Amino acid sequence: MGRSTLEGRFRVIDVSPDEVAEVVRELFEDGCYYATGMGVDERPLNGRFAVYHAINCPKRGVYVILRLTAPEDRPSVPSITPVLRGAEWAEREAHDMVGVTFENHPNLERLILPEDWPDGVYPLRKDFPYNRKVAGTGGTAGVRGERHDEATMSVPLGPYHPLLHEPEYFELYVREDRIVGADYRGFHVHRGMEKLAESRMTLNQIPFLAERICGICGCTHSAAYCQAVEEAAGVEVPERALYIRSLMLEVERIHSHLLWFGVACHLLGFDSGFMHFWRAREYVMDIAELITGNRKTYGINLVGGVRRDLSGEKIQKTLKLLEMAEGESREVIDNVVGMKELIARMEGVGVLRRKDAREIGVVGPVARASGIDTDVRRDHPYAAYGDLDFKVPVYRGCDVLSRFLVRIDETFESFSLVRQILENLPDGEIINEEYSLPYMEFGLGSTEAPRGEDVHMVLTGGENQVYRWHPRAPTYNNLPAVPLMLEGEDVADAPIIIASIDPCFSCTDHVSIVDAGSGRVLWRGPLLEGVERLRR
Amino acid sequence: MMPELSTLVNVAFVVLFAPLLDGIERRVKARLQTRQGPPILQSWYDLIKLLKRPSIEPSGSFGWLFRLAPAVALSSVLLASTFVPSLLARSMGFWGDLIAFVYLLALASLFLALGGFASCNPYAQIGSHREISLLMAEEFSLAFIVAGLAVSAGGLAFSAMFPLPLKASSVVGVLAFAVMVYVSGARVPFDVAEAEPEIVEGPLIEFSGRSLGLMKLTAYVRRLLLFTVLLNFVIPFGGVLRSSVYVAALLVLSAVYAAFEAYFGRFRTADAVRFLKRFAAAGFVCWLLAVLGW
Amino acid sequence: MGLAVSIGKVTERYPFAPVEVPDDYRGKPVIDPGICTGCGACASACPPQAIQVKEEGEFRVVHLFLGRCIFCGRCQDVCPEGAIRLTTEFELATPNHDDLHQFVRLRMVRCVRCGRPFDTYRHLVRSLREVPFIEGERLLLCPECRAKAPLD
Amino acid sequence: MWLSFSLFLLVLFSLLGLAALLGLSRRTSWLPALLSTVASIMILIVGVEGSGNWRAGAPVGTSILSSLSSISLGVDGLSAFFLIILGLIGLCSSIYSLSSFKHGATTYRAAYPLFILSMFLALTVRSLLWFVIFWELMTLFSQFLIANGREGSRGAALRYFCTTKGAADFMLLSVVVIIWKLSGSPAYSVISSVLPAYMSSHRLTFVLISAGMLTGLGIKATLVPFHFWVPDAYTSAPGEAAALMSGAMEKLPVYMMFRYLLTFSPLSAPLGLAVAVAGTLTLFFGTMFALRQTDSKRLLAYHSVGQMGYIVMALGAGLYLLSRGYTLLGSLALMASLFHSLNHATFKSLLFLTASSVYRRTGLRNLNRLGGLWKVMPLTAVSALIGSLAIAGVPPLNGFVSKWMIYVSTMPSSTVVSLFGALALFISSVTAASFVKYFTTVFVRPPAGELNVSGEVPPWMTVPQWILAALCVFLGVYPYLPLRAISRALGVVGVKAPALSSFPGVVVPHGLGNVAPLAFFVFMVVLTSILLLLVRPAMRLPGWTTGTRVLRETAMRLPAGSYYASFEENFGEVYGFGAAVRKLGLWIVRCVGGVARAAERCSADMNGMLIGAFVGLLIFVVVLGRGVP
Repeated sequence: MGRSTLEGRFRVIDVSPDEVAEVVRELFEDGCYYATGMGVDERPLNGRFAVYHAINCPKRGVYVILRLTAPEDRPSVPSITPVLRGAEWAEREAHDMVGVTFENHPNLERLILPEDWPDGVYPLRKDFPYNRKVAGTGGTAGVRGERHDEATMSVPLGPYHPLLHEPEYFELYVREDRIVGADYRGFHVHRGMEKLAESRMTLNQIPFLAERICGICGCTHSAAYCQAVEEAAGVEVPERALYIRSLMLEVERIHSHLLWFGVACHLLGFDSGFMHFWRAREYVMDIAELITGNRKTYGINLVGGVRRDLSGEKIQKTLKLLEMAEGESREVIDNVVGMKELIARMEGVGVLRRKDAREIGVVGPVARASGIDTDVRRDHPYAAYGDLDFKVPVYRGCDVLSRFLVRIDETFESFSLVRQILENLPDGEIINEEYSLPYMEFGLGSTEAPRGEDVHMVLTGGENQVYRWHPRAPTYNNLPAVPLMLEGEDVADAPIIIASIDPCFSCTDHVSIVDAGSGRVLWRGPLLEGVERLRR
Repeated sequence: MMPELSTLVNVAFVVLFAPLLDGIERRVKARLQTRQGPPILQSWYDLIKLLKRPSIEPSGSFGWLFRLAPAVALSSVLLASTFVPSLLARSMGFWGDLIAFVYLLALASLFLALGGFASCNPYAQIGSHREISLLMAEEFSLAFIVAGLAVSAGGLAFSAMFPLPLKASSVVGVLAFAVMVYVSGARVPFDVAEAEPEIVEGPLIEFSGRSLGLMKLTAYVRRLLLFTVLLNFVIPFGGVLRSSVYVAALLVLSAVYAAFEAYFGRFRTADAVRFLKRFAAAGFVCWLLAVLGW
Repeated sequence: MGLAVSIGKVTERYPFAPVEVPDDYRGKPVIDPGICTGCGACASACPPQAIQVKEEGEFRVVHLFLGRCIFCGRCQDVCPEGAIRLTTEFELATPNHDDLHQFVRLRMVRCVRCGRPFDTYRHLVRSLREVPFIEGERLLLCPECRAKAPLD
Repeated sequence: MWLSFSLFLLVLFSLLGLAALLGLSRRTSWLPALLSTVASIMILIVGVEGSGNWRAGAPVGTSILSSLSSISLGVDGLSAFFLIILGLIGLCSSIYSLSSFKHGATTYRAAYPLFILSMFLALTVRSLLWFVIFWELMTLFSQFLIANGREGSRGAALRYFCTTKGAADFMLLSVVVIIWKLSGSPAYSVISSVLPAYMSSHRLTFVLISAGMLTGLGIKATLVPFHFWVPDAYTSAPGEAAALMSGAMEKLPVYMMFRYLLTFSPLSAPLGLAVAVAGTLTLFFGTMFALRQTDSKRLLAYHSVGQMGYIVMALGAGLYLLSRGYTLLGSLALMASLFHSLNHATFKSLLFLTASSVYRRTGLRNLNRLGGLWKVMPLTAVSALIGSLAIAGVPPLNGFVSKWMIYVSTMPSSTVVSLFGALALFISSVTAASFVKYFTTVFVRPPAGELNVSGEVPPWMTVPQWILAALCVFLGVYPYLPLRAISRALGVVGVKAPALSSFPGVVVPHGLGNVAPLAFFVFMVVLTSILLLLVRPAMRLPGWTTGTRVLRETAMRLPAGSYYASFEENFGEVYGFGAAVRKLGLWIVRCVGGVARAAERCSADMNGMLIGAFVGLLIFVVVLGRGVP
């Protein structure tokens, strides 16, 4: 009775360096966009470096994975960034972490590693031990103030700005209260999760690590990981498990959107809205707590299924809570939408044109607000979405308001989805642990996170390990669009514009090794004693 | 009672009561946001905490101006509180009139801005120039209102203006003035200068410890004085009755204003200026009525 | 202007008033020293390696450090004895580092031949239930000696 | 009495003449400055002493030539007041030029004392015709001050000369008309005895003469729409000259306006209203334009336009109110007008001096580039701050008191004038804003790129600034002295000034208004210093830019161009309209200034200009002289 919804989600194609650009162009013109890419150190197998470009073809409902390889002694492949802007960051990342160079890439600057990281040290190569410490070279940041003249002011935003809830750095160039340009420097929050997972963790430990990629949409990451592995190993997942996964994913989406509404209100100076939205969100947190035993980081997913089942009376309670959550959200949203000056702050602000959106390959609400009709849940059905029915809201305003409206519609879609799931929840097992892990199988799992498409790629390593794990969070694709949105806007609008992609920097930054910002540790040990010592 | 004595009482009252008023407003807002909210005395606790802390001066700041700013700001509002009758009807009325009052409040925000610039912090600079832009826009509306009231009262001295004669013009003027009280109290949506998520408290960003305490106290006293003048326009009688009515009215006013504040989002500077520019029409109407003798 | 939203109080007076959590809340994990056999299943399943099993001479020590724990509850899932379970307790902040550690010390059996301590008594007794009686006396041999010992 | 006065005059003439001659020599650049300093002190003494008479020659017949053949100088309350202004400003700018003269050309140095002299004479002559002549000379010399050989300064000088020449022509015209109509002497006394009665009966003449006089004076008084010459002129003139011109020269038209409007012509509401409207327009547009300047001296120039607007507005309002029967308010407005003239002279020359000190040290006037100078030029910074606060009308400095008088005198009157008062109130906040901009951009926030500044300006340049700063405080805190002089001046023009001085405050009766600057001052100083002791900072730490490593703090600065951007954007129509008005003014001058064009032609070089002017003057006099029976 079990089945895998994941059949035929992707095709891995080996392409030769000279034809890759052509293929990519074809795909892009066919309506596909660049999802993500990873570099792999495959030297232990075949003495070559490999680059996997994952390209999402929503129309065909399939991911095309283009695999390029390069010999150990000359690790260099042609760049596809000139053809498709969206590939820029992925290629720079591969260059940083694995040391594959991309010929005629527009700027193969450092993206992830700190400025003072020594050259020629590639942390994601297999000959780099995960616990090795690297001494910095004392280089300084190089991004700031290229576009400065005496009539322009450069306004720093971050790394510790109240608007950003995580450390990132924007530099705005302002002239007469208008933003004439913006620089971005990210990846301050380095945690080295990939390395950790590949070298120190077992198959069923990684879901919990994946969940901690993001504090808000963790469940979607663990789900994507599990799907990738299930895909690689051809695991049959029980139907009930799939339903429960969808359930939690939707609960998470509601919670995430309500949170965003709150933050948006706060950034627009409307703190009451902030409070009220979070009041509504509280019920959703209660639902999560009821079902999974925790308000956040549900820890529900395992390879092959889920960990907790739903009893009948839990379902009843959940429905009751859902009732209240929906009522409150409806009330607050109606009020907020009724506030003219608040809407005016969002209308026509932070415009991202459809063309740019396509080329950069933005995902989720940002894409849907720019008139791109894409949604992984519908285009690549996973979990239980195949047999649930829901609408995908698309707006053509291309501005912050449209993103706001998309999220509103999605929230209420999710409420109905949760209901559907709870109503026709199939009986049966919730996990299937009878499976064997093949060696060097490729798997791709993707989910529609609250912020957009979330892709995990896995190469299995046999004996309960993964050889390569590459998660890509939605913000990774949305962030490059922010400088475009900021151009020509009022300084006062910068916060809401940056927030309008619902950025999740820690998601984006999961992949690297050392923490550039780490200060020295004053004292490690019993707090009382530490306090004592620091006093002296 | 001698004016000197009652003035002392008034100043003391203003200084002590202004933070309390803020505490009440915070409580009201909390209720409207379905929160418990801090205790009424919270603003006082904060002030005391700040006044205990030493203040830090940003290196590369315009030292003495940076230090001077909070001191001048506070002393100008306190000076205003010496000749505006608040708790007791009698005060150093002969020290100043409405014009002096307006100028002293402007002086306070002027030095807030200067202090911001003196800190040489980018956010402070942005915030300060917003503050001044808003000040200009306020004066644009306020000027007509003042002129209107002056005409209908036949003078600018408090002796002539408190209370205003019962005319159409004075009614319009007082209503318009009430709006200006809201605006120049730097309340949402007009708090563009201190917008926390954008420019991190703007001019105040570098102020800390005592100097920040003084700045905050200045803001509280400023709000209280604006309320006071507004009430003086309407409260007709003196004596004990006046004091009690006055305090009660203060509480009501601050509750109402806080409630309004809870239901607005922040303006852009341009929006705020545009609003005030349009609002000048109300002031003009007031003036017109006054000149027509209504 | 959103004047229509409800007003009142939803925030609790926590920490002055308690907060309710469901019974199967994933709180602080606690090992029952009376049941734990020191098999180490939890340690191998624990994602952040908050549970570690070391041998100190006569004793096998199961060490749970809450500072690392992510409260996923995998230990509870995999424990064959049901010795470790997650409580509903979540107020773990403490000025004293030692409050975050739990140690379970289990005496170990010496191999009758080479005299090396190789397994906890409790685990041995537990495994008696599975193995046929005939194997009984060989249970007291450490795995190496057992491998060397001829099957008579 | 007259002997001492004549003796005094003799000394004065010889001093300034000597100064002019010495100025022509390359060496001893400080000597002429010193001489003019002494002269200014003497002028100040005359002003304070405030009386005296001197006649040379005797009037023969009534023709213009005959009236030229006799000159009578004298000082009365009104001219005394303006002599005080001239003396003060002359003194300060002369001290300043002790160390700044060596930069100027010889013509400049020669013209400077003569400029002062001509102003002195214009203030002391008792005859309208002579007034016009000295006015001409003043214009002439002042344009040498402007054309001191910096790039583009010649063009500026030319524009200035032609415009103001046009002004003079207007006045000559009206003077001739006066004499023609009356066939009397151009002596003030005669005119004031005959003219008002005559003009009140002949409205058309009245209108024509008034129009002529006011346009002529208005151009020099930089009234909108005739203000366009100001920015270039003051930008190219060196600091002390600009100070002298905007401080003293701009006050001469005010002086003549007082004479004309109050003694030569009958009180008339429409005329007063017209003047008031002109003043209001001036203060509004002048200041609004000043707000968006990014050049230090242009900003100041536009502000002197705006402040002249205050003065003229008060004057017009006073006339209007007097003629409408508001005696108290009217006389108060006139007092305010005079008082503001004095105050404007002090703080505006102070500001010009600071601007030019900065220019001498950095070679910059661009507010976008300047910044952070308080570190190297603390003395200039402090005096600039005081000046800025004074012009911004911060209580209890002098700017506040005179502005307060303006509001109190205009606002409560239930006439259209109170609207002007309201506009003035708004504009004073704009003034404050643009001086926050001036001060912070020059002295406070970091510059764009490094400025190589060699340090504070020499003491001879800081001393006058400090004198003026002290005056800004003193005149505000203790306004009774100036007010006494003012009431004396008003007495001359036949207006009874109300008694305001009631210690410690200035009180306008009937609850019109009251303020106590002295009390303010004491309270503020005491409380501020107490609080300063309280907030003594514990430590200095780097500023917080949200955790960014600040590599170039010079990049994180608000450029002058960005100040108040969204405010200006919202008041954009003002600027559009202002530009249109400017065109109108240019057009008027172009149309009527035939003589101006002639001068333009013959004045390819300065000497030619000089000769041309003299010749033109002579021709006029002769022709007119023959023209009369």
